[in-house]
Amino acid sequence: MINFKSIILFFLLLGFWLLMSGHYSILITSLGIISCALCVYLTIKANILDNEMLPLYFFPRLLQYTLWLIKEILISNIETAKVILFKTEDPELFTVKSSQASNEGKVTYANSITLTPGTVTTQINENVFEVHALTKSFGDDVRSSQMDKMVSWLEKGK
Amino acid sequence: MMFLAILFSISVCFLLILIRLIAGKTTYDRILAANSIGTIVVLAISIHGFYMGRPEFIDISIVYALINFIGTVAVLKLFDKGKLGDK
Amino acid sequence: MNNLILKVCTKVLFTPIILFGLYVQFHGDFGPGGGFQAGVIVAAAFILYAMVFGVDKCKIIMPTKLNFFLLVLGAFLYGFVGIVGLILGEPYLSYDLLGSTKQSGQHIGILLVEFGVGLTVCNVMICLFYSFANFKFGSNKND
Amino acid sequence: MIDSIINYSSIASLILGILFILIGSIGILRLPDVFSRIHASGMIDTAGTAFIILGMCLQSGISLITAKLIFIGIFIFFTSPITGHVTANLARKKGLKPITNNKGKTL
Repeated sequence: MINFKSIILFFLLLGFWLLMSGHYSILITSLGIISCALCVYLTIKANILDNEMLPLYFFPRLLQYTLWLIKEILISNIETAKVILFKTEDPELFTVKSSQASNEGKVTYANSITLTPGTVTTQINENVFEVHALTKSFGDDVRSSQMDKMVSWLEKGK
Repeated sequence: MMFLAILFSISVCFLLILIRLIAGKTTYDRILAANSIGTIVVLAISIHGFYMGRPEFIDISIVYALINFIGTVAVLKLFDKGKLGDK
Repeated sequence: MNNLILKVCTKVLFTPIILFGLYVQFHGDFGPGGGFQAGVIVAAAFILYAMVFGVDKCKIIMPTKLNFFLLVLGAFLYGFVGIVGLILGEPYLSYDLLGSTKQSGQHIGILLVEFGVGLTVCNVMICLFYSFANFKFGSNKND
Repeated sequence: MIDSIINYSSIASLILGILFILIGSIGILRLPDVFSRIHASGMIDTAGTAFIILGMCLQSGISLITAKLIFIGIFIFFTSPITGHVTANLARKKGLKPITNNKGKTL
């Protein structure tokens, strides 16, 4: 079943191959095209080619979200370093609600929480996340639900 | 010379985490420490490639990162279910 | 494991890992890599899939019969490329006559032999995982 | 001129990365329980990795090596939260209580 998504996946994989390869002879490039086709075939056969695997509607806003996430990661890294070196930790465990509708949105939100040091998602139950934070200020950052709004923006574009 | 100094400092961090791996109270501490050591080794392999003047060896560190991830998932699953098979 | 994040991320990682394995496979003569490593990487993708979604789901992509067939095919390919040299009047496993020039013959021969090795290693790994997947570690009491 | 600026910024970036990794390993040693140590481990995986890879990218210039280094960075950024979350999740599921001082709602 060849649809729009599988063609996009094929070209993404081909770009990855050409970026990694560095040898652009006819033999190696044709082997690369065959390899990409094999990968797309295996993906279709495994029945995992859906929105969760390749959320195409994230792509237009993905770059801006990544830059924002890198800024957040840098800030919270410095905060965590301060806590480790100078202050005493004050851990807390609490729950937050996520407003994303789809699984890929929820996973993006949970991974973003875990990726910023200082906060870790420990459990997921439908749309309630249990979060462990190193200090109270990290917890307040998550509770202010700025990241939740950013992920919802990434998902819906509003 | 600079890369040698960096390799030396990375090995100091390695030893610090190794203490946690040996002393860790629970199993999860040990798994976490092993995962962190894996990440550090990935960086050390690529820096060693630069130090030897053959940066092509970065492919090996990609493989190491991959095996580190899959190994951690496998060990966690083993502690969860007691076997690797059914979900 | 019944974990949402692990399931979604395995879906994302499955295809790139296989492509990276094939990249290592076909670039074995330019840098570090080759059949053994590539086979292990491709098998790692299947093992990750089997661990997260269950062995039964993995057997849909790689059925046991296909697994055995590819395992034998890889070993056969390795031996066959060697015997072609023997038939053409050269020593065993010499690839000079496979291509038009000596160099291209060497290139094609090495690619074919490495492909056979990779196929065999990958399928032996998957076969071992299928055999050991339901082996229970630790105590036999609970479930 | 440009060369020496790139060289010095690469050295600075590498040293910053080593510093973050060192703080992270001190955190893994010092913090009291698994859930807190995951934060320190996350520091190694994000800031330490990012700065060291940035330093090596500046060192190698625009080439295939840079593409591969960026790919390692993306891979570690993608897998680090998964292992962190799965470790924390399993520890919670097996009934490990984190050291906290609040009486908030938990799952």
